[in-house]
Amino acid sequence: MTGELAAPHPVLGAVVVLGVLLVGTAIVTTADAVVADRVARRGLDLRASLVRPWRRIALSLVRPQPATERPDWGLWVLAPAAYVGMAAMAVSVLPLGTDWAVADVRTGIVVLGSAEVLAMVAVYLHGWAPNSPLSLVGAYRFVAAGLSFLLLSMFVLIAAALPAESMSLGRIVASQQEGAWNVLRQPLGLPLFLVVALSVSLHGPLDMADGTDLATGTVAESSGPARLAWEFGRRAMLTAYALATAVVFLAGPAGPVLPGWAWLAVKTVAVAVVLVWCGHRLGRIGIQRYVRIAWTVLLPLSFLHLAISGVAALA
Amino acid sequence: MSLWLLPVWLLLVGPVLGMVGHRAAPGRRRLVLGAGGATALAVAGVGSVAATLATSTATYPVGAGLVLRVAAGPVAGPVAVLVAAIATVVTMYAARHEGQHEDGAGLARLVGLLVAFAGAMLLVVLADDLLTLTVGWELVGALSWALIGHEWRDADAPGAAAHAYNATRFGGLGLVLAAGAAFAATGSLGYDTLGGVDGVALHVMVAGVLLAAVSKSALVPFSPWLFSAMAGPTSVSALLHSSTMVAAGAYALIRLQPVLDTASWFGPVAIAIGLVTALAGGVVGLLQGHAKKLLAASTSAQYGLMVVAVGAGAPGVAVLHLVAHAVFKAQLFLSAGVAITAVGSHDLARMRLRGVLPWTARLTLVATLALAAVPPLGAAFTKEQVLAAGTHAATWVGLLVAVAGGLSAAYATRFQLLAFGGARPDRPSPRPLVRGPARVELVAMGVLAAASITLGLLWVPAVHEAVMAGLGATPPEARSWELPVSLALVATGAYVVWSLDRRGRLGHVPAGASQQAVADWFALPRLVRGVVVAPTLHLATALATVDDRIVDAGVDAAAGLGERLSRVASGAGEVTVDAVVRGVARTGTVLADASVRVGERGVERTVDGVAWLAGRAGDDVRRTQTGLVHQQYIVIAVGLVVVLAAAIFGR
Amino acid sequence: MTIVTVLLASAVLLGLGTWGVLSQQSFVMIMMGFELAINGVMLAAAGVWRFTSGGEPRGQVLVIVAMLVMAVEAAIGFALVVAVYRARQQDTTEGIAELSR
Amino acid sequence: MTGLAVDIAFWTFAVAAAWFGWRVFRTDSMVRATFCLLASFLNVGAIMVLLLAEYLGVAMFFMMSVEMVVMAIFMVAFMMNPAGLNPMEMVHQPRAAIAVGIGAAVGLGVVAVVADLPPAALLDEAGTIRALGNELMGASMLLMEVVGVTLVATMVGAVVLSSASGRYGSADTGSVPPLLDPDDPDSRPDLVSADGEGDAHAGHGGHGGHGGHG
Repeated sequence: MTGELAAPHPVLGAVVVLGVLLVGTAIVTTADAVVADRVARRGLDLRASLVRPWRRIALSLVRPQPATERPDWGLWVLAPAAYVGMAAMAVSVLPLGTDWAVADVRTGIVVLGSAEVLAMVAVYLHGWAPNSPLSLVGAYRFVAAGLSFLLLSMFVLIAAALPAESMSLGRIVASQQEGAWNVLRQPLGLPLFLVVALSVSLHGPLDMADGTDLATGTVAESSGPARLAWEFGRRAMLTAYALATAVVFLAGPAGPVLPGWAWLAVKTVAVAVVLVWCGHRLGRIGIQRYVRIAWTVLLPLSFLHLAISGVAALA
Repeated sequence: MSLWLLPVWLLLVGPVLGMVGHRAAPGRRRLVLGAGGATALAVAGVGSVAATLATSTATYPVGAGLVLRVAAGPVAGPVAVLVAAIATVVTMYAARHEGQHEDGAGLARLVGLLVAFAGAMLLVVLADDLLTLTVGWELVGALSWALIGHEWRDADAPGAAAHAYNATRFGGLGLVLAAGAAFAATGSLGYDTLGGVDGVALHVMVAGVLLAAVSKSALVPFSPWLFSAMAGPTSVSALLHSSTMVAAGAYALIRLQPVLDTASWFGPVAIAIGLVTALAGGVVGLLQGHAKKLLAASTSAQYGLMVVAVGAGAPGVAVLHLVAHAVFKAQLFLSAGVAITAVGSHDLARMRLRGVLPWTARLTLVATLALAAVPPLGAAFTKEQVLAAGTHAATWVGLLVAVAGGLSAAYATRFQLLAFGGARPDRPSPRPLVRGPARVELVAMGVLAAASITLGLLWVPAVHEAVMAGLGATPPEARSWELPVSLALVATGAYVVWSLDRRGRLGHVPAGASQQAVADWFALPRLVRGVVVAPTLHLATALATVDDRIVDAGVDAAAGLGERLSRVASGAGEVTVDAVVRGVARTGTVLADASVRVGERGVERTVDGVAWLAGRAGDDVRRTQTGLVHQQYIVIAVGLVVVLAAAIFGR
Repeated sequence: MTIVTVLLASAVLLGLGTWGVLSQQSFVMIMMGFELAINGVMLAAAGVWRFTSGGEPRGQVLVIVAMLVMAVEAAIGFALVVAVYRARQQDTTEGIAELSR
Repeated sequence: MTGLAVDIAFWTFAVAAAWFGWRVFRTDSMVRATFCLLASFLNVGAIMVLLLAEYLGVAMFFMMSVEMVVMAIFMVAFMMNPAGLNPMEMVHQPRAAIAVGIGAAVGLGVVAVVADLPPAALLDEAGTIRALGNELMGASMLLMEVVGVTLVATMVGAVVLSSASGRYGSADTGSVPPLLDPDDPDSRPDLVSADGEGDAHAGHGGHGGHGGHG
């Protein structure tokens, strides 16, 4: 069932995945605060930037959760769990060191795609469950966006699988070590995949579900620990997709001198900072424009990308 | 692999032209489309020449043991070049000529379709197995529908397109049948393996191919669809009639002749169909008053001659005639288009345009002489070869071919005189000129006229021997009487028409109803409507009526009958039982009386019960006709179980 | 996990789907029933491929064809639901009974 | 995984698939019904992974999730009471349906038990995905081409059937807005006349009313 990379014991693997998500979330949170202050040129007090988010988290823990009129409690609880779970599923198929992954399955890229789709389900449920109009608008908006970026993501991932002649992410890394990194070999792929990463992790200009224009959309009725859980999910998803970007386009753990996991961490943090920076620096985009651009520009581009990659892989 | 590029290139460029062509500025649109389409086709033509010289082949396995093949063989290669060449000229003409009313808005679609159509025809020509042939065949058919229905805002164009499509599509089923028979017999569809087909499969295959070819080439009894196809733009007709679509039928027969000939009945049947079409088409052409329909009738007639040649075992001769015919028929349609545009009408009676369109008239004369088969034009040579091949089969066949040649000379003369004759004092002068021919249109006609003249080289023995050898055929031996007889008939036909015209008695419009019917393919369309279309519709209506009235009524009647029966039966029961009662009563036993009363009640109850049951059953059967999907699903589910059970346990 | 248990599971799913198709009034719910039934079919095909085919890949292809059927069913089904609703404002099978006698 | 673990996993997934499949038609909330169906699919996908049809299983996750999200949107659009806030029973012929459903399940179950299916295990357990890929791009190419054409036809057909306007005008021509009160035939807003020409003065509200359900 598994590919070539070694796998730890399942329990250990679960711990590792959770650890990656927690550490990643901490880094993303910190980076988010620092970048926000830099972009706003707010005092440039690094210490304040580092402390503020954690104080907000601590405050959140004691804030109560208001009840809406007859919400669907089951789904409301399920949604953040499912969303985090999908981030975990994505991380588990990615190689985390030079020669190991939690589960280097042969269908790695399809699992990544499935994680995206099920994340879309989770976001929809999160918007649906509270029985609140703004949340529901956010949910529907995300479905419209999701149906648009899913194909994009699959084409980019399939293109990456072509030179590796395998859908396993371990093989994709290995093929980049043998040849060139995909960021050079398939230059169109990285920007397209960053669009996917921003969209699926509800960040920055492509945050269709939780935008502040909807009084923060699907989290409009969430507060306290529930809100915290959802925010954790978003950052975990960002971590997972930054990791995936590093693996698919930057050859993941490959690099001289340092051990593989360290290279992977460096590349992931770099991608995450770029994503966070995009979130603060670029303007929001309306859903109609997003869908139009996705179908008329990005999707044809991804076709082109796939065709070029296919021809290049054959040559 | 590269040979696939020829058809695929055109099939790809066509849609692209169609989609982006209308973006060109209106002033430059005609230039862009004409140049683009003609260049694409010319490229395909050059490619065809190269492929023919290299006799290249290509295959494409589609799985399940099926392989698509194309080959530019000795026959396919030259015909492919012909298709590309004619299409190039016609597309040039079309980009200038068509779409006058809509200011070229739909022109991009037309040119795109023309290019793609030529690509589909190349697929038919180059096909080296029945599956590729079928694919190309259906593509040609579908695209011809779009082309004929191009001016879909006209009331009759969509219907005419559907008529043409349905007629040829029906014949196309024959090709599918043939492919199925060949595959069942040999497990392969390649032309090279068809020789192994025998027995019933052979007859099915030959009949299927013949049906397909007869329908596509508009031979009797499928000829009328070609009249419907006249609803399309003139350039479409020019392409359709010369080297594509209609040619596909004759071409398929030519390519498959060695196989088809193994069925002993193929030759006689093909000759019969060909001769009937050639003669009937000649008569129709003599009476038609519609400029394009006259030419359409002549198309059928000429393809009839080609089929005669194939039936007589001389496919090489048929190829030559196909080429010669393609060149002059394309030009004739282009001329007709110019004439029709000039007077704004299809009516031959309103033309006589020599004074107004002198150059068009001169160029057309070349084509009409070719149609009339006047030496030294190449078309005359090929017709003589057909005649020789026919004589080879039987003398009377040759004679009838000569008669058909006389007829074609007659209607060719008639076309030339009516369309491009000089004005006559006793005839209404031509209507004011709507538009004269543009330079591109004249060049297109000129190129084709030059080609017709060049084909005259075929009369040189060295040339035609080399050509026939190149086609892998031997010229049939001509008898000494053939040429004089044939030329005499040609001269007679032309003279009769000419002298009629001199006396002002050339019937440009059929006078009586019977003549009109003959001009309309001997009322064949009406016959088809009466014998095929109407009965089908009637049958459908009748079946619906049966369902409504009889099935329903049957149920009603069953219920009613049951009731009535029960009444009669109970009445009868009463009578008989009463008689018994009386008889028994005479014996005077109380016991019997009592027992009979019991029996009476029993019989009555039984009869009533049966009647009630019949009525209820009738009602209940009707109740299943609820029209409600979910209840029918249950029936389906139960039916599926029954079918599955039968499949499992019935073995 | 044997061929029999897999087929039993698929039979249950197919039965549930059939029940849903037959008992639901709404077109959309009926489509869900069909999908559940096809779900069972796919499971059965996968099981038969796994245990009795010796690795013949066409067994897997059959599952993909079943997915195609499901996709076509969903797309055309939704289109029909929209068309019927637009024309009639009906979304249950009781609403269209033109074929009744 | 050992045989026992596989067995436990299989039974868990199988029971879950069936239970969720049953809940689809027994829950009042349409969104829950949809995602119960999705859960059933996901469990069947997991069973496929256990059956070593790994690609098919994961593809099930992917495809069915997309389809069920779309399904959920339609459920919310077309069903009254999408959130299940009121108890609802939109069924007909319930007993017959149960009988046929049980009949189908039992019948097929009997077939599964009594049928003599000769076992032939996978020859190459590691190469199932590669074998599938080679089959799809090789011997079954024709089939996949047919699949592709079918899907294109489906797209065209779905758009044609559901689009609101065509070459010859609006598809709404001749349609009528729903009753505001299902029992009152006079409650139809802006009745559109039979020949398709709406009332020019009051025609706007009628089209706006299409989205709602009586």
